[in-house]
Amino acid sequence: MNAHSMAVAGAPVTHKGEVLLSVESISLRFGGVKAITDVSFDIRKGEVRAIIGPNGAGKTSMLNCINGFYHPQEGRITYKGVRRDKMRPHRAAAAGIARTFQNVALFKGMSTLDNIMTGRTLKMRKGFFWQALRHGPAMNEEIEHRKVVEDIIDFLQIQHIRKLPVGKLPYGLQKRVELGRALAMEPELLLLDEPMAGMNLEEKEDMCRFILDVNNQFGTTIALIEHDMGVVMDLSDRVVVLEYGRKIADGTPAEVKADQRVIDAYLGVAH
Amino acid sequence: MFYREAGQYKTNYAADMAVFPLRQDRIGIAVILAIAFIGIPLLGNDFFIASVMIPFLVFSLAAIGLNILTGYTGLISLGTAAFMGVGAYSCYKLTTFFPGVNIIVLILVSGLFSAAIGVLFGLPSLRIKGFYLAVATLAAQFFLQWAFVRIPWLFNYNASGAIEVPQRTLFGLPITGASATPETRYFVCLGLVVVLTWFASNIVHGKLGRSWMAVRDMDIAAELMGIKLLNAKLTAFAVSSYFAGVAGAMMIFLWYGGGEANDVFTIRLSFTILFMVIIGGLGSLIGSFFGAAFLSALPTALKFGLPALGVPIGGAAAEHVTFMLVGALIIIFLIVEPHGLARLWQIGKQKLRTWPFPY
Amino acid sequence: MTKSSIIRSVALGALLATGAIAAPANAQDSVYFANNAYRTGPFSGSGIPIGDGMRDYISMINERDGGVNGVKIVYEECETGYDTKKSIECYEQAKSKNTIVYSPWSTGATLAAIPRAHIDKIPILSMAYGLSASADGTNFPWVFIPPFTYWDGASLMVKHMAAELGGMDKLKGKKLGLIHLDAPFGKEPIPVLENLAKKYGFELKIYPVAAADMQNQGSLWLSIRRDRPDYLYNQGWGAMNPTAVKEAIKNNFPIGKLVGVWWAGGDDDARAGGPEAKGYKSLNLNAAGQNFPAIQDILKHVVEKGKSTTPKDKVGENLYNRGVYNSMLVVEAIRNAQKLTGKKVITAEDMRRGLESLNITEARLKEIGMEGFATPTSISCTDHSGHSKAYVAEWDGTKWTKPGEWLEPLKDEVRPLIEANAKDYVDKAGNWPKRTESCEKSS
Amino acid sequence: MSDVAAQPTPNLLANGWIKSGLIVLGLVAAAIVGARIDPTGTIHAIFVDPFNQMAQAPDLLAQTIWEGLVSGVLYALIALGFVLIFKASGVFNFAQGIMVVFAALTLVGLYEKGVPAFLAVVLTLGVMFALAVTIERVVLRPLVNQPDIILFMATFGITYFLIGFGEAIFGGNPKQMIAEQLYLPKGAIDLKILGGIVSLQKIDIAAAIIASLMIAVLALFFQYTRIGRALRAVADSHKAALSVGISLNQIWVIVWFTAGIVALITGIMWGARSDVSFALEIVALKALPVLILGGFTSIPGAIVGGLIIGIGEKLGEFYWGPLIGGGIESWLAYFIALGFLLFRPQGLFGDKIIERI
Repeated sequence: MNAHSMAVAGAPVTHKGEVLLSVESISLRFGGVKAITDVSFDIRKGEVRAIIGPNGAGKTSMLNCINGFYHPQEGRITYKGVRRDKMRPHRAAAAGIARTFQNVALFKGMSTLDNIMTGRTLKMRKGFFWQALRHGPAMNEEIEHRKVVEDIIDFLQIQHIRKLPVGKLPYGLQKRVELGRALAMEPELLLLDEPMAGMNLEEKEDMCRFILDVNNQFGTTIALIEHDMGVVMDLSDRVVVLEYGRKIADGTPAEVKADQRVIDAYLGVAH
Repeated sequence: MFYREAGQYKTNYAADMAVFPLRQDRIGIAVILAIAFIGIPLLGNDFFIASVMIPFLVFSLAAIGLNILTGYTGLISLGTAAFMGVGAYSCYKLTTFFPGVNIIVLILVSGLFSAAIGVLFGLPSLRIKGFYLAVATLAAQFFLQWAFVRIPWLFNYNASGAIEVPQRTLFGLPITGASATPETRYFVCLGLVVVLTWFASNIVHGKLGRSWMAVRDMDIAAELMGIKLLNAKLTAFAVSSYFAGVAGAMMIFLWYGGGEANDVFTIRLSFTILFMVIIGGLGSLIGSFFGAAFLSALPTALKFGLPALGVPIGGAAAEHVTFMLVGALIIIFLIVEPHGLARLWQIGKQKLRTWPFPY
Repeated sequence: MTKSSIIRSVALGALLATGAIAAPANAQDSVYFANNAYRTGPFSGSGIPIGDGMRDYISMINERDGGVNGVKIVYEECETGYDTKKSIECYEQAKSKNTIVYSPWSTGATLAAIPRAHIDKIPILSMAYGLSASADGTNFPWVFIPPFTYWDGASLMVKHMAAELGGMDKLKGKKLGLIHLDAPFGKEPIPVLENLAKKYGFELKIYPVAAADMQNQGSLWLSIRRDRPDYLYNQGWGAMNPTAVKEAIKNNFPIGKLVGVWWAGGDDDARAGGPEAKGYKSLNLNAAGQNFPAIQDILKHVVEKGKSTTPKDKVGENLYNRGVYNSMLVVEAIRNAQKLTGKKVITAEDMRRGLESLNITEARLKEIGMEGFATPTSISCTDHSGHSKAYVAEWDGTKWTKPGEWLEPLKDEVRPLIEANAKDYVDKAGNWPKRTESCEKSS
Repeated sequence: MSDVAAQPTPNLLANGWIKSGLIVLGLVAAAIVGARIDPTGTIHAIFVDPFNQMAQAPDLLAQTIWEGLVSGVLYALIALGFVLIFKASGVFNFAQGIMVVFAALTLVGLYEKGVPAFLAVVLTLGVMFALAVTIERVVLRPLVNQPDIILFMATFGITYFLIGFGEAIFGGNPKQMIAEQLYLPKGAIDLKILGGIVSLQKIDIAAAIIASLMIAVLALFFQYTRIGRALRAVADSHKAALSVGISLNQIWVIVWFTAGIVALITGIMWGARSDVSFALEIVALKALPVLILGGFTSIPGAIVGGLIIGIGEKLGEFYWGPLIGGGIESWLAYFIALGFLLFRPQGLFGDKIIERI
């Protein structure tokens, strides 16, 4: 990581304490199926917050609520002190929430470079006619953002696949590109949905390193869903545990690990 | 052997982001432009220029338009012909209202009307997708076609319902109307197509192009990246319809030279352009040219080329063969190479790159 | 072959193998005649018999007489599928092969070709179709529209209606419906009918049929049922016509009051209605049937020798004979041009002169074995149509018959409209070439 | 789509209905107010006059509805062919319209060659079977697992191929359907009711009956035969079907053949009303708005959708068409469908679509 990316990341590392996002007793239903029932928790600035739970616990639905893809029927979500439970996803993005997906959701027909460039969309301001000319201001803007993207590519060590279409990349690399795309948005809150699923040990270690680097160097707040308990315990500052759409525990990794309900419901089953 | 990028180093991002980063490609484009601007007018006879090259250029532009919508943004449209019609009729009205303004300006402006109508019919794309959207675009096709016949204001209350293309000049040279030679009309078409293709290429390589492709590949993820779906889809409709509209205006003013316009912009034409895009390659500008060349020249070649080569084929039989061939080719391309002629071209270039030592 | 022409051929051949590389030079003793045909597409039902008739008459002249005064006619069809785009291509092809006359065979194709033909100096023969205003020879020296225009047809319809009602004064308060294909062809009669409706005090109701709904006329006929017009004039084409006949029967519209334009008089159009179509009428410019020496010659020299694809029983059908009539005009114009110029192999410009002074008399019709097949027609320098007579043909359940006399169109009504429209056309086109061609004395 | 929650979301559904209800109410209110204010103007012409006409000539209204009903049945028949194929193979078969023309042309063509009428029907069925096998071998099998849109476009290819092939063999001119030879009734029943005459064509009645019978037979076939159950299994999940040992290829052949049979029957009925010609192919596109209304997977949806479109466009054309120059039939169906789509994107009978990521 060089000095330039630091400048891009902008925000200096803040103390972990201020509440960035809070979720208050939200419930989400699909028809008769209850996905989330009365869940409350908060995410503080600069922390790594893990959401864990068995399959079908409502973890992904929770992330979907946070970035506005689903709208919970009850409860409220407050982000940076503003209530926003009916927000469209692109507004969430504009507010600084970025996201990766459980099953990689890259733009398969585009190159790595273009995928990460899409992350810069919100930062690019030049209008349609400049774009059509692709000279002067529009070109300068493209180059400026290309530099940022190249830094992210360096950071994630994916220089060699820069111009390849992502659809044909191996899974581990796709996950990395997806992280790059989210980082390109310079988010304040980064939601990672199982960033290490389906990876081998080496890839997992790389990915852990990237997540920690992002958190440490850019001060990005991270909420992640992960199944690998070792990873969760190592990475996260606090953990919230869901089961069948309800919250059953919330606290530091050590506290959660010791919670009897969690052991019964989750750890006991999983391992 | 000759097609190698070895030794060509990019020293800045601008060079790397050029549309044609390879020197050989740039030379290739220069050669193609030289042939188009000098070779063809010099060597081609009137029939070749008027019945092969001008239609090819018009269809290329329309195919680029549809490719922006279907290939780049993933929205399927069966109403391209209607949007072309909007361009043609707007251009006709504009020539009536502004007889003094240069016709090339009017052709370019008429695309804006088409873009506006395109946006209007693109609005449902926010709620509906895929086949459903295809049907919505059929509504545009049939409604606009109806309007071209039923709103007599559009064709200046002409008794035959026909568009009459007046003579207009550029630097004293007639470029529309009957006394415009095929060569002049060809040059105007070529100029418009080259400039607009350059714009299209810039757009698809920039922010907007990336947003479109993002919407195409994974609209949900695109929205979570901060791309407004409505904006992306509507700009795609607008730009696509603009190209279609200009192509339509060119079709009537520079190719047909007037006449019965409402039976031109039929659903059949919409299909033909869709096929050009499929066969040429979805999401590829160069593919649009390949597709247009292939599908506009194929019937002509079968109908006039085969008899000239001594193969006895009746006009009707050639027509039937064209239909069957086009149908079969669509299926074959979808099976063998869903990315169309454009991909074959890339594969060819790749082969050339490693030739003669593939390893 | 010179070096440059070699380069030229190779370069073009490499670009695309079209037939346009070099137009085949006309042999010394033949003239080239390009005819647009549409044997495919939704209008092929009408296009096939017409194409057959045109081709067979020319073949007959070539077979029987060895051509016109020894000059063979090289007849070539260009398939359009009734599609304007393809017809433009066909025009370019015809031009590159130096056709002596261009036969567009659709109103759309005619409209597209008219401006070009005046620059390229190729005569257009649009026989009873195309732009009505082009009957004005002063402004359209290169377009010919014998024996009459759609506007004449519309006036004939009104005349027929008056005749059945018992006089022009009986038209007052009556209702005439116009069913038309929603395209330039279909809309042609509207201005004349509107004028006549105003003049004679009858009401005009217009029922347009979109090309896509040609076979789906249900609600249109409901409107007809509601409006109860006394007569219906059908300016239809292709699959629209049999559907209209069927719907008329279905909706209990008196079939004898349904009159088609001459293009709605196909045998297949009427046959679709079954026995109840007996009494269906259509304007006509040629007689149907095989009982004409010319048609017999076609049978003898062409069809029976296996030199045509036309089935024998289709020879003499109404639209087939229409094609024969069109070819007859071409042949007679060639003959006339030969006479005027003294040349045997004529050019397009000679052909224009031949057409402009074409005068087909009763005697001439008899000579060529077409007595009673059509009425005399003469074209003049100013009148490129002739506004000749037509008759109202009636379907007797199996064939078209001629129950009445030849009727003359209301030329006084039509002609001013033609001149006004021609002027308007020329004004709007801007820089329309002024007529420089001198007038022929009628021969 | 298959893992969509079974029940539709009740509140959203209610929302859609409430919304449309409010709009209708608003329109009615506007009409009443408008008619009061301005008894001869535009509002009167749009909202009052057509209903006056309906009341004054109920026989014409009945006739219009009947005409709409009949064309609705024919649209529904084409839509049925689409639905069968879509259900079983997920292919949106654009070629259904041309299959109708092709089947009818084959039948008439064979008859013209001297084959007795009923033998010609059997032979045509054979041709449709061969077509189904060919499509499965040449088009579907190589394209298995491709995105839906690719398969959709492949059916364009089939359409164009069949147009060229059909015209090359049978010629492009319209042909008369051999209705009499197939013992289809002719003539009309004129009912003297409602102060006028309502004329019902016997062929139309026959079409309605045959269509109903066919739907009943199809329902029984799906419900009670082994193949039918297999087809339903495929519709639910391709994997599930494979796991119970059903060959997907066979299923496809069967379902395309069934669609071919439907096409033949449609072709006969339609051909008996007007002629058999390629112009029918454009009319067949009207089945698409029908599908939007009814949903792509629902047989009852196809029927109800067909009837709504058929009656809607006839009423629209007859009573409101003259206000804007007539001929609105060519696009009205698409607008009706679009209007519905904006309220219920999944169609009348479709399941609520929940997007997942």
